[in-house]
Amino acid sequence: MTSATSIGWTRDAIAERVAQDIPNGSYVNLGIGIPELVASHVPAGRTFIYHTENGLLGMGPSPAASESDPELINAGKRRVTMMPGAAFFDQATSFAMIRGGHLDLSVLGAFQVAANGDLANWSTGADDAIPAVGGAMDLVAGVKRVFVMTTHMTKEGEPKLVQRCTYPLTGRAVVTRIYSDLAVIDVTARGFALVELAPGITFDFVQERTAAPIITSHALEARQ
Amino acid sequence: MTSATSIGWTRDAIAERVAQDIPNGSYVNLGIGIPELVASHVPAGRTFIYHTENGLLGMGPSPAASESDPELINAGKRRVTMMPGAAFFDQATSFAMIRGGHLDLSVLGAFQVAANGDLANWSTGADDAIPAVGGAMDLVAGVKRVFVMTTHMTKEGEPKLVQRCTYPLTGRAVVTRIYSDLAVIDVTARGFALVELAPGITFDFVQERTAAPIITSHALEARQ
Amino acid sequence: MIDKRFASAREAVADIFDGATVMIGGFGEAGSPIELIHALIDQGAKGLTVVSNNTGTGLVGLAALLRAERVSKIICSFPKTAGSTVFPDLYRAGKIQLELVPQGTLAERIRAGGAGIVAFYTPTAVGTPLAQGKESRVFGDREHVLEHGIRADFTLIKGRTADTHGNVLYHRTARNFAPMMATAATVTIVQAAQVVDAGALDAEVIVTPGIFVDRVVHVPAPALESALNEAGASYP
Amino acid sequence: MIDKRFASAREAVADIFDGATVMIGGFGEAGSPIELIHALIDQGAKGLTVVSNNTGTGLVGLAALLRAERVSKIICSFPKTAGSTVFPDLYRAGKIQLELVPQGTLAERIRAGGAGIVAFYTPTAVGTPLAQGKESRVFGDREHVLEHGIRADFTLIKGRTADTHGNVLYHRTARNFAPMMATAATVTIVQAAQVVDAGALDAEVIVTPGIFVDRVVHVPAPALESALNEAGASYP
Repeated sequence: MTSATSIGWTRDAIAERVAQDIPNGSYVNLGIGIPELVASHVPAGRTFIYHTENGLLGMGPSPAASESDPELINAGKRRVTMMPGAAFFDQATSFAMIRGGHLDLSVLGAFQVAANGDLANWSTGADDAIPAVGGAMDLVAGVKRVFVMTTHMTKEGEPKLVQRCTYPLTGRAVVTRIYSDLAVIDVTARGFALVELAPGITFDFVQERTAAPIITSHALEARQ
Repeated sequence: MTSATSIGWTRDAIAERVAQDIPNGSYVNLGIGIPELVASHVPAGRTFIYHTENGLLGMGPSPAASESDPELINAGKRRVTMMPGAAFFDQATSFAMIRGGHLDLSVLGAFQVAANGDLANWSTGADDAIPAVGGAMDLVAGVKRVFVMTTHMTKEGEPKLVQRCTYPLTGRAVVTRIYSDLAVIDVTARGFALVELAPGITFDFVQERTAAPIITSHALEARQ
Repeated sequence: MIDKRFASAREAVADIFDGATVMIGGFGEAGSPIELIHALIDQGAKGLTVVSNNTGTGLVGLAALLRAERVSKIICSFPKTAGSTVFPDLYRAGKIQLELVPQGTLAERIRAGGAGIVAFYTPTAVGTPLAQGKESRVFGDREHVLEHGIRADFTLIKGRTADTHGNVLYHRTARNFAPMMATAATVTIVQAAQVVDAGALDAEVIVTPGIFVDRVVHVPAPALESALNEAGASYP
Repeated sequence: MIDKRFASAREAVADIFDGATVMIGGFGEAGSPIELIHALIDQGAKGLTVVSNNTGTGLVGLAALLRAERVSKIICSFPKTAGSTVFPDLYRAGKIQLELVPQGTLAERIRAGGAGIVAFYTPTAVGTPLAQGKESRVFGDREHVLEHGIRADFTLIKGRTADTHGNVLYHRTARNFAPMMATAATVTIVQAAQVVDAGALDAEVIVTPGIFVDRVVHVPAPALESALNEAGASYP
């Protein structure tokens, strides 16, 4: 989201909206980048426990300089802290948590999300790109619910919500719900379905920027 | 071995003979029963580290009453102690040690051993028997070398070393060497091969009590 | 605020339903969650499938659950410990099904179930009666048998110390199957001799991270099978 | 008497041969065994296959090993960390092969290799380019891909504390791949900041039991990639 995008939700407002949908006590994995903002918007009275796939459950925020430890890092290789009740473990155990369905939620960024829930978020498939996948494919295959948090369009103005992904997939039919700067949209058996519009944003405005039909009858049910 | 068997090696003498063949620093799993005697005959200057598959590496001997802990037991469910350098771990890790080929040696009892190394030591196949296998099949499938320590014949006078096992198998072609009260016998590509006779025992005496041919040309090489 | 404590074993096992699959920790008496098992006997669920390495001894704990005829099937590696009479009698009478699994394969199947690994190939049991009827396949020059992950509705285990987030430490060889079983059930219930606040345990030494645990019950002085049996106890 | 200590990193890596497969612990700089890697650079083995989650940063550690063109292939989940230029240049120049593996599948393949599990079925990567050419199979209503265990000739890892029997404790998120890699190599070499006598560590908290470790090297003040890079270091 560039500063030029002054309409719709800000990044922090999206994060706040995502956080509202996470129940107390959830075990959550936040993808690197914009999803990390969710941790700054936990609603009062709720506790989320953050998992970072490099081997820590109970991850806390960035450290004060005095507590900074180059071997206490998150999956983005940034230094973090640990919360009371935290536990360290190896990679096999960490991905047993992921693959075994023990995490309640993963919030990830996206290059593209398709109307059937397919997600592309690891490679643009460009010829000169260095392929790198990390834990993305494991997360989408194993975590109970996968939320996508993203700008509605690319910097170049292309829709990210599409009928069918053209970039290489991270996983098939894995995304549950999308939180963009313009709207909250569910992935349903009938395709994209509107849950909520950002303030001042109209349905037509969102549909014009989405490369697949969005159904609206779903909105009321989903909000209840 | 009953007290009536006054010829050949005693149980302790067999155990001593087995222990001679175990290099210093070996990781060893001793089967329940007669193989446990090996731990009482470790040659001077050697240290063996004992693995018990219920989750302890560095198992020590039976405890003094004051140290007895009902939750510090061996695979035979008898109370044991731990040695300096011991470690506790779960069953998945314990059998990763076994199946992954990390243990140097397993010493097991036998109902029958065949000339091709097949072992039967978990079930007589009797109709009214309660089937129970424990870790026997894992041990023979995974440990680098499997020694059998046994009386040469059953209490009923039947040979235990046979051409082909009639009891249900524990594993196929898994036994490396057999230590009986009468002899030490290797399992080779050509079948049973004599390594050593117990004091006062002749080759013919052993062959008569063995239901498969024993070759002798192997003996000199094996002793070197 | 996260607090997984339940006030009693009774409340912790209240929703175990008829026909449920229940994993029960322990190797012999070491790690056997006797108080949770006794609460399950009181609770009355029947037609259970139990996954446990042994079948209990005497007339308490797991043996008592079997004796009450609540278990229709057991998945087990060694059902005939010395002092075990309940299971043999039921088995000979055709009142219980047995799925016999090599101990390491049992451990790995439970771990696989908890880790989202649906099936794996192992060399254990190839060429034996326990591989009969199972798919096998040669990798390299060696035959392997296909084994499937196991999952359960509930797991009952015994810890030494647990915290309010469900992190668990075990006592010596009582650890055995508990860490894998904790991962492989929809609802994992831990009885612990000591229960502490989150933050009281060193994050480096936790054996079972709290994500795998749903309910923690404080059982300060857990009974031991051998002591109950020496005293001639039977349950209920 | 068992004592797995080696006097130096140089001696501990002396027998790594041309064409060997070498697992190297670490997730980014956390857990990277820099002194062992530098000793391997000095030692000169080439044509290596390296298994490691990343490819190093700057001109030290793993990146320096790659830059010295000793590695013909890397099995890796994320070869393009910020600050990583050596691998991208070699890769674009066609001087190194890459086998890209999802991080959890990489961890599980290493664990499987160490645990004697020849192959397993996982749902990860189904429907993606990383499943292309791999066997797949439907269990229940879900497709799974067949993945194979990985073993190595040598493993190089970094511990916080080791004892003379090879038991190892790690430091925080430096643990990452080390416990699995320790199990999956013919020869496992640990550098540890602290080395103590057998018996000094609590048997309940050991992460890697000594059976998985062959050589222990005392490296009292291990370097960190970030500190070396900030100082503009390059190796050799």
